[in-house]
Amino acid sequence: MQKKEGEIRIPSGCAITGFISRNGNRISGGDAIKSIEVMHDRSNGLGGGFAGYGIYPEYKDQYAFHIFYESSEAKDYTEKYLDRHFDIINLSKIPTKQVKEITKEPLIWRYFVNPLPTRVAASQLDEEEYVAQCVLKINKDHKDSFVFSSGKNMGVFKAVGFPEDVGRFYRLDEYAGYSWTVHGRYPTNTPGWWGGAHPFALLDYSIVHNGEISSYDANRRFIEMFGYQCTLQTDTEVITYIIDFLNRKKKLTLSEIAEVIAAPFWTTIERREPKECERLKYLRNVFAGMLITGPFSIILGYKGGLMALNDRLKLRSMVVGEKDDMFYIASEECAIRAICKDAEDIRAPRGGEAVIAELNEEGRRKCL
Amino acid sequence: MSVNYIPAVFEVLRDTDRCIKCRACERQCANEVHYFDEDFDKMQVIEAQCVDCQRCVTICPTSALKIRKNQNEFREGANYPQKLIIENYLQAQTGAVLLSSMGNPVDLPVYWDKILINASQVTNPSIDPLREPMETKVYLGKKSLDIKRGDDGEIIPDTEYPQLELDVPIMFSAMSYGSISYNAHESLARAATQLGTFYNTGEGGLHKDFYKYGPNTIVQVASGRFGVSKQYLDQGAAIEIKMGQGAKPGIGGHLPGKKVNADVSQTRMIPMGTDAISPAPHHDIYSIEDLRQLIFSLKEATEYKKPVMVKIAAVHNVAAIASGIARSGADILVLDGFRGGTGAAPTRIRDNVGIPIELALAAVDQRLRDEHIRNEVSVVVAGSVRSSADCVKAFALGADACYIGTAALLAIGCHLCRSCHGAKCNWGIATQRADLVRRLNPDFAYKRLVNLVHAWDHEIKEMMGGMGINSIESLKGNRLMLRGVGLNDRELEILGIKHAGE
Amino acid sequence: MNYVIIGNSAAAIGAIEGIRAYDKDGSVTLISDEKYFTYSRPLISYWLKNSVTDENMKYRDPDFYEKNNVTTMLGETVTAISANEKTVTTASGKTIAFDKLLCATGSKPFVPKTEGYEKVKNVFTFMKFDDAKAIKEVLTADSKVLIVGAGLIGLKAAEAVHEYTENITVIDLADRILSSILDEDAAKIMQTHISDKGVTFKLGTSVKVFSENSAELQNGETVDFDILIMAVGVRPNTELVSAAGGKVNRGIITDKTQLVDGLKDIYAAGDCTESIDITTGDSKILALLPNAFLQGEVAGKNMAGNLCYYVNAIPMNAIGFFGLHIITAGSYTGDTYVVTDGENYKKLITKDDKLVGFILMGDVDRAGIYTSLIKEHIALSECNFDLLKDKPLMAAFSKIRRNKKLAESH
Amino acid sequence: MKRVYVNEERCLGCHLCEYWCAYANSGEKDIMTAFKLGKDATPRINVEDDGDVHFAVQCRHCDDTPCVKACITGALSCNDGVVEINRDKCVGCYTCVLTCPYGCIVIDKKNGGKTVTKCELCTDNSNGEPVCVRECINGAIVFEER
Repeated sequence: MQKKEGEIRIPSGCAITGFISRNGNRISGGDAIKSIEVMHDRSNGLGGGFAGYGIYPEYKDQYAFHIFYESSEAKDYTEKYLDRHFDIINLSKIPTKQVKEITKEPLIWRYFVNPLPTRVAASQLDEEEYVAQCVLKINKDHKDSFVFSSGKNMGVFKAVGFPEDVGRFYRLDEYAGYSWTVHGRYPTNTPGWWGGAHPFALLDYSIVHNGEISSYDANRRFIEMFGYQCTLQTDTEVITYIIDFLNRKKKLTLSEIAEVIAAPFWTTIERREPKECERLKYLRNVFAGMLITGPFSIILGYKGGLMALNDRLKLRSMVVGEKDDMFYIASEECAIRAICKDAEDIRAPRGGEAVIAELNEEGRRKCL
Repeated sequence: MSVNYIPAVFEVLRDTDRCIKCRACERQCANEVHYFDEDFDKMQVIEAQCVDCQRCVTICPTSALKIRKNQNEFREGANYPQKLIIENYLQAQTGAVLLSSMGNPVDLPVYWDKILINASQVTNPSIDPLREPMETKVYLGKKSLDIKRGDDGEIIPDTEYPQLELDVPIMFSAMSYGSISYNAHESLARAATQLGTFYNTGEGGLHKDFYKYGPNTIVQVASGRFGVSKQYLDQGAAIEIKMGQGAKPGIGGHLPGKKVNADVSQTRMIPMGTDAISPAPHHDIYSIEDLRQLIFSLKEATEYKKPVMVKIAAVHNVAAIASGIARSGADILVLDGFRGGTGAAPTRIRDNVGIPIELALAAVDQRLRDEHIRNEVSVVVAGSVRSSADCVKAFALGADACYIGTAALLAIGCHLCRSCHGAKCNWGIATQRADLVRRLNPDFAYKRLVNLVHAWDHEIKEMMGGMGINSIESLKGNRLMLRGVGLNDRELEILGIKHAGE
Repeated sequence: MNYVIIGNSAAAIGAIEGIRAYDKDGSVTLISDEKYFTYSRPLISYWLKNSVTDENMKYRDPDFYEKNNVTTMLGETVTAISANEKTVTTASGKTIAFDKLLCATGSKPFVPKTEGYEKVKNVFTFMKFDDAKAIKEVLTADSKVLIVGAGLIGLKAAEAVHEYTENITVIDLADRILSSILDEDAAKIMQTHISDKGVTFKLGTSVKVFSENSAELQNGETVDFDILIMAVGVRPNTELVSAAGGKVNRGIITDKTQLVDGLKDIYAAGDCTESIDITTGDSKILALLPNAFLQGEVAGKNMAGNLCYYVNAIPMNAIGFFGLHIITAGSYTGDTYVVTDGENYKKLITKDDKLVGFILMGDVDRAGIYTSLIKEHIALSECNFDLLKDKPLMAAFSKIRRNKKLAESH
Repeated sequence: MKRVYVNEERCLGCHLCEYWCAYANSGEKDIMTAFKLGKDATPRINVEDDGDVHFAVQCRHCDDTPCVKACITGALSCNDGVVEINRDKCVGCYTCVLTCPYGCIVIDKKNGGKTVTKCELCTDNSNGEPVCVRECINGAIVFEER
C-alpha cells in the first residue's frame, strides 16, 4: 500500500505565490487563483492550497479551525475533544462547489472557537500554546482527523488537485483578505491525501514552500525536543514549527529567524564588524539544529505580514515586486504579472535575505 | 620443556637475491629479529620476536623483505582457533593475564560498514564543495536557548556556557604521555593547532614544553589524577574527566615503571621508575552525584571558563548513563566504543567487554532527545572512527564531533602491530626509548596528521554536498540520510534508520 | 695596480687567485724561468710512471691565465729585484715595474760535494718537469738506478723508476727512510713494504766516491748504476730577496701577511720562505704544496689591499709509496698512543691536553679530523679521546662543537 | 648557498643514506646491482654512530675549501659553491684527506684507493637533488640555506 504523508517522506517541487495589501485593502481570493494558475506546469495536480489573512473579520477574535475528517466517526470523536477544550462559537461545513478535477473530498469542517479559560488555566500554558498543543494532539492522536488551519482571522484551504481547481472548489473568489499565499505542489509520489497539501499552518503561521530541504531530519529531530510532532514529514511542517518556536516562543524577530534558518556562512560572519559577528555566531551556534540547508523558497504568512526567504545558496527561484501598496512574491515573475501587469521593482532576493512586507499603520487599523 | 614452544606468529621472508646486507633492518628492529651472520655472510632472523610492525619492510632499500603469517598450522577448528590454543599454552606457562594493545580485532559487526549514505538526485541539487561554501565548523558545549536582550532590544550574544570552537569536526583522542612518546604528543599538539581543533593529553599530565599549545589542548583528569594541578587545568581549553575507556571498560590503567623516565615522571608527578596505576573507578566517584561534584569542582577551579567533558566507555546501559551525565553539569559527553585503542589492556577485556560505538551513539542521541536534553550536552564519539565515511555516519546518527586515535597514529606511522604494551614501538610512537622516539619526526608527523584530517574534511564535504547539505549542523542527527544494509529490524530500530530500499 | 709574481707554482697560483678575489682589474704579470704552463711539481713522479698525462700535469685549467687576466713571461729568469726602483730585471735584459711583487721562487735541489761526482754521466735531480723528462729519456728496463736520499723525493723517484726497472738502490745517511716524517717503527714498515717491491736500501751510509757507473760507499760496499738520481734535500731560492735587502735566515722571513721583513711591497710565499709551526712555535721552512698555496693566497689578498694573515701552519704530509699511504702532521714530541696492525700504523702525539701530531700509515681515512684537532687547538678533555684513539670521528667532538661544525654554514 | 645539513636529533643511524648515495653515484641500474656481483659502491656520505648519537657527514662545501687549496693536481675545484672533483686528474695523494677538517674526502676503495671521491650534492648524477636528503627515512638530512 502506498504510504501517505507522515508515513513516509515525499520529495516535492512546487510553485508558490503570495501578495499583501499594505494598506489593508481586502483582495479577493480570485486574484490568488489567477496568480497561481499561470504556473500550472510547476504543479502536477497532486496538491494545491491557499492561505488568506483577514478573511474572517466577523470572527477575528476566535481561532478558526479547518479540519479534514476521513469519516463521521472521526468527526464525532474530534468534536467531543473540541467540546471539552473549547467553547465552539460557530461550526459549519466549509462551502465548496463541485469541480470535476477535485474528487475524493473528505469531510471539511470549520469551527470558530475560544479556548475554555478554565482549561487554559489548568494547563499552566499561555493561550496560544494551549491551542497549539490541542491542535498537535489531534493531528498526532486522532485517527482520520486533521486540523489544517488554526489561526485567528485567517484560513487555509487545500486539497489534492491543481491549485487553481482547488481555489475554485473552495469558492475563494467569495473570500477577501489583506494577504494571500498560494501553493501548487509537484510531489514525486503521494497517494493523494488532502492533509499533505500545502500551505501548512499552525496558529497564525502558514508556510508555502518550494524546495526539498536536505536538513529535514536534523531539523525534525531537533524541533521535536520542544513539544512538536512532525506527523506529516514535510518540509513545510517542520519549517512552520521552527518558525513558531523561534517567533512565538523564543521571541526572535523575523529577520533574526532568517539569520538562524538561513544563516550566513561562517566566512561571511567573520567579515562583519565585531559586534554583529558575535551576534551572528551566537545565533548560529545556539540554534545550530535549526539551520535549514538544501533548496527552499518559502513565504511565511503571519498576522499582518508576509516574509519571503530563500535558502542561503538560493537553490530555488523566487522573485518579489511591488506596486503602490501591494507587495508580491512568487516563484516566477509571470505569477506577479498575471495579477499586476505593471508591477515595479521586480527583483530576486539573495539567498538567505529575508524580505518582509507588513501592514502599514492604516492597514493595521483596518485589519487587526 | 617442548610444550613450552610457542610457534612464531610471523614468518620473515628475505629475498637474498635482493638483499644487499645493508643491515638497516637489523639496526631498525627493536625486537632484534634480524642479525648479520658473519659465518654465512648473510642476514638471519629470529622470527619468534617479530611482531609484524613492518618497519624493516618499509625501510628495506631493495624491498627484499616480506612478513606473513606463520604457515605452520595447527589442525583447523572453528571453536578452538590456533590463536586461542596458543594463548592457553602461554597462560599455562606463565600464569599471567594476557595483554594486548590497540583496538579489538575480533570479527564482530562493524556497523559503520552496514550503513550507507544518501545522495541527492533530481528533486534536490547536490552541492559542489569546490564551487560553493561547505561548512564543517562545530561548536561543542551546552547550549542555552534562553535569549537575553539588552535595553536596546538587541540580543546579548552570551552562550552562558563555555564553548569549544572546532574548525574541523575531528579531534585527536586521549593518548597519554607515557603511553605514547614526546614526539607523538608534539605531533598531535602541532597538528591540532594548525587544524584549529583539539588534542587530548590523556591521563599522563601535560609536558611543560607543550603548554604553548594549550588553546588547542584538552586536559584529562582520570582516576590516577596523574599530573593534575591547578596549573595543568588552567592550560587546557577544556577538561575531560575520564570515567572509562572503550578498549577496557571497567578497569584502570597500568603504565609500567620502565616507561616512567625522568620526563614522564615529572609530567605525571610521580617518582621515576614507579608503576603508574590508574584505579578502575575514581575513588571519589562511586555514583552519579559524586561525578557532579567533581564536574563542579573542576569548573570552580577554572572559574567556569572551560567546558568539562565526561568520557565513558560504551557499555550496555550507556543511554541511561549518558542521560545522567547530561544532567550532571557536563558540557560535553564522550562515548568510547569497544573497538577503541589502548596502549595496553587485558586481552579478554579488550575483546569481550563493551558495545559498538554505533549502537551506543544512536541510543544515547535518541535518549537525550526523548528526554529533551540533547541541547544540554554535546556528544563526541570515539572508539574506532576509521574514515571520513565513519565520521559522516556518526554525525548523521547524532554525534557533534569525532575523536580519532588509531587513525591519527596510523597517520604518523603506526602499522597497527598491536604491540604497544611491549614498549618497543619501532615507529617511535608507543615507547619512551629515546632511540626509538627519535624515529618519529614531529616535523613530518604533524603535517601528515594535518593532511589526514584535511583529506577527511574534504571527503566529509564531498559527501555532505552529495546529500545537498552545505553545513554540518544540517547533517547532525539527520538519520534520514542513512540506510542500513543487512541489518535486522532490531538493529535498525536501535540505529533509528531505515533499511536500504525503504 | 701592477702586480708582478716571480714563480709559477702553487704559491704563485694561490697569489693570483688571492689577488683576483679582490682586484679584478689590476695588471698581473707572472715571470717564470720554466717554460711550462703552471704544473704541479709533485706530479713529476706520477708523470714518470705514466699515470699522469702531459695534459693532466697542468695545475689549473688551460684557460687559467686568460680567465684571470695574467700576462705570463715564461722561460724568463729574474736576475734582480730593485726594492727602491720597484722593478725586476730579467736575464734577457727586460725591466718590469711593479707596485706589488711576490717572490715565489721555490727551492732547488741540494747536491753535496762528493768525490768523483763529476765523472758520473747520467746524473739527475728530481724537482722539475724537465728532470723527469730527462730521466725518462735514458731509463730502460735494464737500467740500474742509484738514488741518493730516502726522503720523500727520493722514494717518489724510486716508485716512479720502479715502473721501468726493479734494479734500484736507495742510500741514505740516516738509519731509516723518510726520517723527516716517520718515526722508526713506521719507517720500518714502509721500508719493508718498499723492499718487498724489489728496491734495495743502503741506510746509515753515504757515497764516499763516485766513478762513472759505480759508487763506493762509506761502509765499504760498492753499488753499480747507470743512472744516478740525487735527492738529498732542497735549498730555498732566497738570493733575489736577500740581494734586494730582505731578511733571510734559512728561508725568507716574512710577517703574517707574507710581506718580506725589511722590504716594502715585496712579498714572499712558498718553499722559499719560513713560517711558524704552531705545534712547536718554531720558524721553519714548511716545503709543502698546501702551505705554499695558502701563503701565496694570503700574500695575494694582502697585495690587493685586503688584510689577512697566514697563521695556522703546521708540518704535514700525505704521500704514498707502492699503494701504502702515509698521512702525518704536526710534531712528534709528547705523549704517544700507538697502534700497529700489519701495515696499518697509527701514532697520536699529545701534549698539554692537545693533539700535536700524528702518523697514520695504511688506514688513513678521515685523517683531516686529526689535523683539525691540531690546527684548531681543541682541548682533548673537551672531546671523547677514547673514540678518537680508535679512529677519527666527528662524534668525538662535544655536541656544541659538532653542531658548530656540522649544522652551521661554513 | 643551499647545503646539506644533518639534524642529529633526527638521525637514526640506519646508514641507508650511505647505500643510496653509493648507488646514486655508482651509475648502476638499480641499488641491488650497485652492491652485488662483487661490486661494492662507495658512499660519499658517512654515518657516525656513538651510542645513541648518530649523524651523517658529508662534504660541507665550505667556503674556505682547504681541500681545494691543498690539492696538488688541481683535481678539486669550487664552482658556484660546490666543491667538485675531477677524478681524471686525481692521483690519490690524499693531501685533501689530510686537510679536510670533517673527514669528508672519501678514499675510493672501489678503485683500490687510486683516487678520492666526495659529495658533489648529486650534481654529477641523474638525481638532480641530493639523494641522501630524498631518501632519509626520518627527515634528518636536509638541503637548505642556513
